[in-house]
Amino acid sequence: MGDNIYLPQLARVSYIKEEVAGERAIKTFRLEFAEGEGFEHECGQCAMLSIFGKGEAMISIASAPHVKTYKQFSIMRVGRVTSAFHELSVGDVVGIRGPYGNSFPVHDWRGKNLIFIGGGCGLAPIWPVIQTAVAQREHFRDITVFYGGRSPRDIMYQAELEKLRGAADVHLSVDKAEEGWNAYCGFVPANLMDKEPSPENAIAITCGPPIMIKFVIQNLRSLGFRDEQIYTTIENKMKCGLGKCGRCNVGKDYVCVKGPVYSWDVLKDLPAEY
Amino acid sequence: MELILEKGRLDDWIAALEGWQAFAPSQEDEVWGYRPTASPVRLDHPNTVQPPKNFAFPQREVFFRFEQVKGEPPRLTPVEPDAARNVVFGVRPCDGRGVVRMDTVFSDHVEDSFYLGRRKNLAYVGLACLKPASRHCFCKSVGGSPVSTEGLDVLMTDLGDCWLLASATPVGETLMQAAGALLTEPSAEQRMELARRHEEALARPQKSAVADVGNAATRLKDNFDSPLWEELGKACIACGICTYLCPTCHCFDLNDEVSGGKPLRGGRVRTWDSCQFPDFTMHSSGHNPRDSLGSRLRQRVSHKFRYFVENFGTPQCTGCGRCVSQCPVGIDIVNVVNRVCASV
Amino acid sequence: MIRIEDIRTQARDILETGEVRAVIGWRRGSRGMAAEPVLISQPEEAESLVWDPTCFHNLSLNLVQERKRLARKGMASNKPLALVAKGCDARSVTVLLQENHFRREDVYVLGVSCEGSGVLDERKLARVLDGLTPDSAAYDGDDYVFQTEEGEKRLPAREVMADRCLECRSAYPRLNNAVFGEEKTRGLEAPFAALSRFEQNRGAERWDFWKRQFERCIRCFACRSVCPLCYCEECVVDSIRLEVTPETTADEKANRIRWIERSASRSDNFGYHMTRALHLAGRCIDCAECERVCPVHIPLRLLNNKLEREAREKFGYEPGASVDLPALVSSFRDDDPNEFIR
Amino acid sequence: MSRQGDWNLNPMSETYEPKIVAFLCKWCSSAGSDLAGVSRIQYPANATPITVACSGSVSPQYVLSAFKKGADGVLVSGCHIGDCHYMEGNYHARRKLYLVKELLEFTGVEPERFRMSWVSAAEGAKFAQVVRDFVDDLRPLGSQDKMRNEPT
Repeated sequence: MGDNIYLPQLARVSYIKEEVAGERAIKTFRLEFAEGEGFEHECGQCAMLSIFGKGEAMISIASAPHVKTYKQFSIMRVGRVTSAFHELSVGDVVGIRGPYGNSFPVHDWRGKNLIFIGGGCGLAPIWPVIQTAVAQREHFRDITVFYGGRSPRDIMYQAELEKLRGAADVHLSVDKAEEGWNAYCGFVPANLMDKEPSPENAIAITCGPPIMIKFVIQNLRSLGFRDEQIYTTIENKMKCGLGKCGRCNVGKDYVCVKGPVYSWDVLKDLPAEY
Repeated sequence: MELILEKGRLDDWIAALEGWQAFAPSQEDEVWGYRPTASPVRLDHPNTVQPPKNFAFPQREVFFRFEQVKGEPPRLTPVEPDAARNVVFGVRPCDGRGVVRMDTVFSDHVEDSFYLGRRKNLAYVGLACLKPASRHCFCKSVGGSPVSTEGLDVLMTDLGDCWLLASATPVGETLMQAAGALLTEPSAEQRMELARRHEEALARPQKSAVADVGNAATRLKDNFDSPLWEELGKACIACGICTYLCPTCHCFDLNDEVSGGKPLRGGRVRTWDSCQFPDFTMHSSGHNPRDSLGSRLRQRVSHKFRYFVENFGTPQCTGCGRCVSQCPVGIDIVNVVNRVCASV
Repeated sequence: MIRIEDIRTQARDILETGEVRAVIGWRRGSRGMAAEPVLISQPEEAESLVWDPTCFHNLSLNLVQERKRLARKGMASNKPLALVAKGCDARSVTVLLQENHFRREDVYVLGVSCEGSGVLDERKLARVLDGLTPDSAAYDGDDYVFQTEEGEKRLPAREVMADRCLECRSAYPRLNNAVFGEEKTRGLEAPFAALSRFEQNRGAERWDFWKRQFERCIRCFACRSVCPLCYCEECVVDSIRLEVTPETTADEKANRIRWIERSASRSDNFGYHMTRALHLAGRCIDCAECERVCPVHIPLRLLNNKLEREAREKFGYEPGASVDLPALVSSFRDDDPNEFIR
Repeated sequence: MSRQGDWNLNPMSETYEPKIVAFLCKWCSSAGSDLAGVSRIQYPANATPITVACSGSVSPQYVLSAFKKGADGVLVSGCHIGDCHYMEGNYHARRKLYLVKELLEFTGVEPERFRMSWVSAAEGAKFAQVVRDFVDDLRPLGSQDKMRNEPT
């Protein structure tokens, strides 16, 4: 009982990369524990990041569990804390506590085809799953990644996505056609329908803007995916990460504990308050 | 342990509780609240405006302090929860049941060191409600009783010229033992009087009642999409009275309060928050999963009568009636539950 | 003497003719004696309207809320909304019009001159009834009549009337489309009587008093929520930016100044209540709803009254007197007080 | 941990120096304070100047915030009536801040803690006098604890 569960550990920023510029800028940060014991995490879990004087924000851990030297976060600049993150330089020290929430049952998916469908900064929460699947390539069958952004400049992890090719089928898209873009033009759910992945022995994992998720799920079901083959994450406003503060409460679940990962057959029975 | 305390000796008992800071309901500007005891302690209060929730879950609490010189790593200083031993007198059985529900929330999944740190040093001496403490009491219809000992360490019952004290926990026994010779064995008549008064209290009807609490969770689930929510929520003004005065509402906010700039200094602070405030669930993007009055009323009512039941097998609401009596526009949770549950 | 039948008839008529989209009034409450605000849109619902001493709510709040609700849904109304308004409530409608929150043609005022009968102060009543809990309240001449578990209780209205009604200077709703009751005000006490009583305290006594009040505040924001003139989409005490559109930049959200923290500490509570009072200067029309709803009995009316009286005495300004008034703090006179300035 | 930084808190100590936050109109009072400086007029260094566009731009929130952050006194100084660069800003300031002053006094805050002055760019000596008087009036009151943030 003596443990102060709200006290963050300290972590040093070891790497910063600007993924997307502009008003909806996304930067990737790698944090190395500077003090304290650190922690291990599983695919899909989140951490509460602090900038002292600004506050905390819950961010999904974008690095795979087997990466032990750092935790990676890709953060879109939207509010007080995330803007402060975008001001950071390598070497700065921030707060981190976690890991929070449940995780993707990656182990149970061995022997299956994995289909990832991401949009915008929604690639980050599923990225550790992709990395894990690629690292354990022999345990999985086909790996397919659908990912789209508003424009070519909104595509994050560009180099990493290119590196995936060979290990996975990668289908990129942008919302609007543009000079020099050779891949698919249109929304992510449409790209999905265009490629028609088979539900046979497959798991679909999707993350992105709520409206995209809604249509992706609709389309997956029309392709014959059953509810329990579809996984997504929901990210409500969170303050404590410990199932107390009530912010992320949806139905009987505190998403920070019971989520953020849900299979559609579970999620569809919760109120759509996310 | 059941013992008798003469009416005039209550202050002596409180004085005998060495090492404990005692609190009891008193009035300040006609506001009944728990304050440090001042002789004479009467325990003739109606429902206090606020439940004794503050003792374990204060409205404002600092978790740690930070200090950071620009360009250097921050220095964090954790804060320990206040270790004072507090004993609270005059707690109504509904609020005692509220304590149990708060304990559940703050112990479930991960133990909240701040809540439990205070809680382990807290004792509640209850007071049986021989008549309803307010016209809006409905404890009996939500599984409680005016003489329930749930969450209480001692239950006091007014027998006219004396109190009968019944311990409900080992802590309660300790408190009673501290009274020494002040407490005497009850006579057979006094025991009978106690039974008679409790029976009477249990039999006395309450003006307000949740019609069928056993089926409320199911009915609320069935009627999640009912248009009644928006209709009943229409009058709501989105203030925090119902939640801040509730013995079981536990939602909170965390903020950094900055007290100095060079070097940066401040603390991370927990403050109560309310699901009835429009910004409670709003994302930074502006997206708000519960953006209407009806959806927020539904959240409050469903949490009390459905979600808590689904997780812990009992309604969260203890029927104290505060959210009803204090609502500026007369929204009555009993009426809401009954209407929604009865709708097809 | 106001006959509720008259109000019902008028409400039914304007709903039947389609002159208004809905009528905001009071109906019997579900939790006991007090009436509750209701918005009716069907002529037959007019029968449910009531008029009694528990009609304390200032329904111009519901006018503001309804407008916001429609705006959020991206809907506009092409028909006016009617509300039943006492003299005080009508003044807050005037301020809303003055501040261009509505156009005059969007509001239909069913004015009720309470003729100085006032409304009930439930706390005063509780003191008098000592445990009895009435089921209903009614006007009867100079009395209020209550039905309780021990039968009928009749009390002189002035014993249990809200302070602001005792001090009422104008019970007649000057702004109206229809009016019920006569142009009559009782003024049982002098204007600002409660304020004057308080001002007999000197500096240290005043601070002792307000310190206690501010320390008791739990920041439930009921005072703000119930105030028809606290209509700002976003308040200085909100911890985050509330108005977020797709155009809102991250900078705007990140750089929002937090003047007042969420903590219910004395200093933050002081900041909150002072800011609120100052923002209501020249706007508050003394409906005293903030004071009525405060669960911890902070006499907020005193703060608002103080500024109201200063505005009246020093600047000749009367909030809610006319739609054409400029705002108190965006106007001035050459002879405004200057002697306090060095 | 002290949230007051290096501000001297002990009113009884010989070295207690009241801390003043001074909102100065950039067209006159700010220039007046500069003039006091370049003219080498002796006056106490207790005031932290904050230059604002116009006394009319001083929101009551600024005053309250200065007190909340621990100011012992708040001064708002602008152009003389009739001399406002924006024609009427100081008229607005006068009315608005009169209300602030009244409300502070009403709640029991010592009236000496809030002060306004009209100081033109040419009145370096007057500015010095205003600050001198303010410090003298504040000193006996000791530190301001009513509106100040409680320690975190």
